[in-house]
Amino acid sequence: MTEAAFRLRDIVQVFPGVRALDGANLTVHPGEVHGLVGENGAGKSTIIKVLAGVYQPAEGHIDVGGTAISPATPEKIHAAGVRFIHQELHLVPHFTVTESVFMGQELAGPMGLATTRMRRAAEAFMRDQLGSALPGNRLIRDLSPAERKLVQVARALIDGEARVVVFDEPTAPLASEEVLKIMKAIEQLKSRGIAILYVSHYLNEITELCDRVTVFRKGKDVAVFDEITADTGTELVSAMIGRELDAFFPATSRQAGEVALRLQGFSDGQTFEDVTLDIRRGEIFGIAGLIGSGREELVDALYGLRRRASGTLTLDGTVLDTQSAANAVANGMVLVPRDRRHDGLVLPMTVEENATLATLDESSSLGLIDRKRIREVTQKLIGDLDIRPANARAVTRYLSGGNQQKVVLARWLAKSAKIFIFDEPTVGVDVGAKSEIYQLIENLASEGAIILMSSSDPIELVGTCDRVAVMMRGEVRTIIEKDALNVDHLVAMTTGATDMPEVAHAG
Amino acid sequence: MRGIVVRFGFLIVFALFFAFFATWNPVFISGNNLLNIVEGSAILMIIALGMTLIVATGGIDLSVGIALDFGAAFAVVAMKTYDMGWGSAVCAGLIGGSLVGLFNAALVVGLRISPFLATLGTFFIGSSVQRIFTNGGGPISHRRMPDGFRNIAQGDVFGIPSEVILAAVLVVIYYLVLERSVWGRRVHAMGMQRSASIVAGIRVNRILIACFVFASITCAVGGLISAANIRMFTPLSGFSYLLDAIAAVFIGAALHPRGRPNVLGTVAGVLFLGMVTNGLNLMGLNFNTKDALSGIILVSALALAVAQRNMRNADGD
Amino acid sequence: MQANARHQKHALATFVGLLPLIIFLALLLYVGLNAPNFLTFMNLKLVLAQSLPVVLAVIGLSAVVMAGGDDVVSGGIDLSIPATAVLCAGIVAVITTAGLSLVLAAGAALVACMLVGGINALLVTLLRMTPLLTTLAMFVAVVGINNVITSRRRLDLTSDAIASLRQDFAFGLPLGIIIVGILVLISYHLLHRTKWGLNLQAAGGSRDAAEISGIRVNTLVAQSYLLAAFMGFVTGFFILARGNGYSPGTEDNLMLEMVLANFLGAAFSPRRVVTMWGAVLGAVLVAAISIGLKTIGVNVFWTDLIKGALIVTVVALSAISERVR
Amino acid sequence: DDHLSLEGKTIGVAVVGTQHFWDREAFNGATDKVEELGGTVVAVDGGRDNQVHADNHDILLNRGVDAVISILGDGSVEPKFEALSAADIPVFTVDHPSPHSVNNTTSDNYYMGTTIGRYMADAIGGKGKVAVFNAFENSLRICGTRTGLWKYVLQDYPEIEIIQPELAEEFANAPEDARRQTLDLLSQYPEGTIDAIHVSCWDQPAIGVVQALEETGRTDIVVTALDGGPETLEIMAEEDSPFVANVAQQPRLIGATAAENVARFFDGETLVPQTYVDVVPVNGQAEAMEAYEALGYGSLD
Ligand SMILES: Nc1ncnc2c1ncn2[C@@H]1O[C@H](COP(=O)(O)OP(=O)(O)OP(=O)(O)O)[C@@H](O)[C@H]1O
Ligand SMILES: Nc1ncnc2c1ncn2[C@@H]1O[C@H](COP(=O)(O)OP(=O)(O)OP(=O)(O)O)[C@@H](O)[C@H]1O
Ligand SMILES: [Mg+2]
Ligand SMILES: [Mg+2]
Repeated sequence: MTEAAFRLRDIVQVFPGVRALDGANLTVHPGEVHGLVGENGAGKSTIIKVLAGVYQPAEGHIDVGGTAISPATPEKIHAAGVRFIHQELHLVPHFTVTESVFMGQELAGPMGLATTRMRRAAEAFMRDQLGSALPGNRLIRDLSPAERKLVQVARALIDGEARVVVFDEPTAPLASEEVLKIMKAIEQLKSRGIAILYVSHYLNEITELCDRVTVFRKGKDVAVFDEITADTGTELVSAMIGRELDAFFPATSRQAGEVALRLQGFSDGQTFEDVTLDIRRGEIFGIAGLIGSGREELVDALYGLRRRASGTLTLDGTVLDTQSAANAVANGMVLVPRDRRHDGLVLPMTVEENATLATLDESSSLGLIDRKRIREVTQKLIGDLDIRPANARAVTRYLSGGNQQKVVLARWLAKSAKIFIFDEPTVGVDVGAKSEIYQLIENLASEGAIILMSSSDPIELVGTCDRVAVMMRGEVRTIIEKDALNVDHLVAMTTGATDMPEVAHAG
Repeated sequence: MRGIVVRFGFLIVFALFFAFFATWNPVFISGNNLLNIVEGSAILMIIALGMTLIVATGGIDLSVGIALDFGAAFAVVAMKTYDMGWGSAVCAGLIGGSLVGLFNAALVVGLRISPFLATLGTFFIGSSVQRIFTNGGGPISHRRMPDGFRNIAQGDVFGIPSEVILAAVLVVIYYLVLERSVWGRRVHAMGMQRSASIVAGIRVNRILIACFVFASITCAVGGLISAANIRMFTPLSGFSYLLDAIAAVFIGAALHPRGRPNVLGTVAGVLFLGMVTNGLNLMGLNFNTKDALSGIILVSALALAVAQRNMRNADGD
Repeated sequence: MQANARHQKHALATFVGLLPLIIFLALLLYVGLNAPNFLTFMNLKLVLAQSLPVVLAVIGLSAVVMAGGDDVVSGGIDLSIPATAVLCAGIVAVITTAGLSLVLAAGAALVACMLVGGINALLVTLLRMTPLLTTLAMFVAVVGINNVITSRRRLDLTSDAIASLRQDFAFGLPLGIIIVGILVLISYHLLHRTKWGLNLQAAGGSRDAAEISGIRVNTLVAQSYLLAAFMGFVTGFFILARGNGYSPGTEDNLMLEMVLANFLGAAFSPRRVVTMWGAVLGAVLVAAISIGLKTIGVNVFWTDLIKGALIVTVVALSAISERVR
Repeated sequence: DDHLSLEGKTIGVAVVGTQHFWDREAFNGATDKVEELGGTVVAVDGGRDNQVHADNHDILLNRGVDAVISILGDGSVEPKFEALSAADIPVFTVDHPSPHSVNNTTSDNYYMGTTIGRYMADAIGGKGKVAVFNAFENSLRICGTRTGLWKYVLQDYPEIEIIQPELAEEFANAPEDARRQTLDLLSQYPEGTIDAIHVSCWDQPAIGVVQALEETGRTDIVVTALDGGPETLEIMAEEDSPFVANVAQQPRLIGATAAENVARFFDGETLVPQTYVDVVPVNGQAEAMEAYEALGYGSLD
């Protein structure tokens, strides 16, 4: 084999209280798509940041294209042709597409910035390489998540110097049809001999896309797979979590009860129209739909985050006021939002403060917080949900994504709500934790809760839901019953494919 | 060594200054003078409490001085022009202050103007209203105000001046409300991440309105004390507390392990400022030198408080 | 159909977005129609001449805000610019009054001002102190030091070179206006038309995004404070020229006007962010309105009320236009 | 003077600030009188910033007024006066002598300074320690005159010692600030070691000083100040007030006189460079009561 595109050896990275990397190795060859998988908190993002020169590891060696780089600084790494597409949509909201693509690598002419040249180049790159006709003067804050992701990709690649490109969970914020765009871009890079490191919790993406895969667990590389087929998935999972995952989706013998929650004539006058749904007690009711189908907006309107133009919501025949989120919560309806870093958590606050934010009244007397009781409640939640680290005083900003999601769940479990809305509940969550979250949702349903699950992941919907409503262009197209629910059918319905394959095998 | 600095850094500075002033002029540590410091800090303490609340909501309030002025003006006018008893005058003052908070809330919550610009607007408007009302800024003197009202500032309980007691009571209330109560926890959550607080079911607008009104009423208490102290209302006098109040709140935030504005930190900040002012007064320096020194001390003390926090966080405490 | 609706909405947003500017201009027109000599070339010169110190200060302030982010509490701000300005004015006045050369005076003032900027930069970048607090404390300290240097005396101008900023004319315009005009153009180019300027804006727009793009955020932030200190230094000379010498106590007013102009400027910019040109426009418009109100003889006790109401209206409109979008 | 009129004239009135009693009264006196005489007022206020005050004259110049009354200010107004004179707009100053001014209406600041010096020295029996509030001696000319002459008189009393350093006052919140500083001062100088506190340029801070003395029961210390606004005269008129001497001015009359001088000028009269308006020395409680009524502030029962 030729020289490795880059090689990280025996890396140790310590944060206060955590050995995030504990002698980790990672080698990626030119022209391959190399997968990196692992549980939340296994150290994937950290090793990427070590490679990027963001962190200076306590021990270890970094070489790129056969030459050792020590110490690794962002400049040297960049000069060596390594590019990063970070997980967060790190962009300046009030910058234009052009400005964002050329951020930090602006083209200058004799009279300062070469604005027209940059704009032409950005537009051409977006169009030709990424298949997206974005105008160069659009502001980032007016773009969809997928468009922003593409801007990030363009930023990494536009100088044509990239030899290694690192994608940290690029598809997490994207709907399935948008994932294709990213996949296409990656295929193209690969064909140009560029090495790619691909981090994702979507194992199907990994098995489809990757040539080799490294598995991380607890800060170490525990396995490297050189042959990847569709069947490697289960092996990857057991390497990741250190045991067999017996059933990814929970088994159920649950019977849904009477219709309890009724949405009638919901519309916001803009993005969705006349949505009417009947949801049973003890049922997990899915909502599918592409970006722009009105699915997200419906969820927001249901929870009072978005003004609704018309529509009523009734629970067991009585009208339920959810015109504001506070009213919704007061009436026993809770939301696990899709954007946990903005809407789910108060990031600077601790696990304890976040987990008990909605239930403070129950642990207080005379309006004063009973700190002992709060601590007990939190410890129990941490135990129940296996939140790691099991430290009530840990600041949530520094938790890994999956654990952050669990803290949001913990808050609402403590609340003993009647109606749960899960919006993309497992984005960025590792398989083990995903499975746990599904089990939790299943348990809630068994206890008679009413559950709405909005998701862009068809596998998840098929695996957990009893019925799924498919939205398209602001309307509910159809409601798929349990026995007709399978991934192909669901995908066909959400994308509006005309020929409906008559497949019957369950997801 | 490093450990000591990390744990007690600001406290050490506080103590060093204390010792320095005491050595320079023994009068500094006389009971009488220490009481002076505390008493002299009472109004600033009260204003800084209001400011702490607003900074905890993620904003800032440039109109605290206006609320103080309104509190004093309404109370003095109530007594002088309308012959009200001192109890009613106190109520009038508090209502006057609350008007400022309501106006701020209308701008911030109703019109969604950022607190900085909204309260700057309130500052301009409130200043102008005072000048219009007093024909350019003339003080409204009321030498023969009822004793009850005078006692707000001039009375004492077991030798402790009533303004100190008032400030202490407010400190306790603010501590309980902001640091110990459910409501205070919600205020902090909203200040740190508004969108997440909304999703968590917190009625952020209601809280924000309450905070602005509560803060301005608190500042009006400062106005009452000020009016009782000098037996008159001096227009535009509240402005002089603004910068010190901001400084005190941010010193306090710097002292907090997570950098949050907090009541005890604010108390420490106010007392530090009060001690430095008093100590420099007693040092017998030229007033220009004194001003320069107090500024330099402020910068250095802040730098130290922040450095201490940085070190502590780096140590993962 | 839908496209049409979106188009209409866009047009509405654009209109509401322009309202802040429209309101200002309408008010100016009203003043112009009611005040003798307001809409004249002479008066334009007057407006410009009176706004010079604020324009200069606000160039520095807007650079700091662009580099640090426009959240007043946690973002970038430099309240110490007026203090550096009076420090420069004070040092130059004291040294020239003592009969020493202007070059020496300017050199000393430059060193002092850049020292202030350097300390700001250090405290904000290395210690990660809140800029609001840091620069506020520096303001107090520097004004204090300046009062020691000048003993709060009024010092009459002895330098003709400085007076010429006010008195001399070139191309029919006062020299001061021409010089500031050139400085505005240079700063505009620097802040809005170069890589450095764009990176500066990126740093303030999203620190994380800038950092992962390989932009040295701390360096840029530090540079913005140095630039601000330098603008404070330049402002000092214009303060001396304007007042025909050094008068104590000009810093408070300058601070208020500078902050006002800077954040009003954001209401004029299409992206609703602080920009250097918006801030300069804000400074000139605020000066024009102030002069206008004085010219039509508005009761002096009412002027702050009108100013306050104007800020609130303009900013509210800008907030509303954001929601309409 | 019945024939005086400003009918059809537009008069610019520039005042440096209106926070202080004196400035405000002079300003109100001038504007009221101009209007009484049938003129139109264009008023500008410097907000206590001498440079803004100076700049305001440009606005009056550009606006094209017939005459300007300029109240207070420092050296920064001189070039503006020059420009106004060059445009044939006569300038009348109040408490600001200037070569470019047609006439300056003022109190006799020299007389004020010496009078209060003598009154204070008498009040403490010609000897003792005196603290002084003095922040503007260097920056404001009138304060320099008043303070300088007060000190000059005290040179005749070798047994009077001025406590160093001098105290500084704050503009916006003068009484409360002075109160605090006095409390600090008193804890440093115990009973019997300080005899008088003088406020050397005006008297707003004196209100806080008296307050501090009353609070601490140190009413043996005497207080003196200048200006004699209604608030301070009221305090002086109280039984056993420590506030013993003052020199009251008539700022409203000064402003009005300046306005009348403008009218006289347009009437063709020749004006003397300085018009002095009488001051009213106030020594002790009885005189304070008299002065309060004589100056038209109402009556004290
Ligand atoms: N800046 C930090 N401070 C403290 N701890 C950190 C920091 N960054 C990461 N960690 C910890 O290091 C560990 C590894 O985190 P890392 O983000 O690399 O995990 P990951 O594999 O990317 O997880 P995920 O799948 O959730 O993205 C976690 O326990 C995390 O809490
Ligand atoms: N502002 C920050 N300062 C320091 N460390 C941070 C900060 N933000 C995130 N981290 C750490 O960096 C790591 C990466 O965080 P990130 O938000 O990318 O989520 P993640 O760990 O990749 O989780 P997931 O991808 O599963 O959502 C986390 O482990 C977190 O502890
Ligand atoms: Mg990660
Ligand atoms: Mg991740």
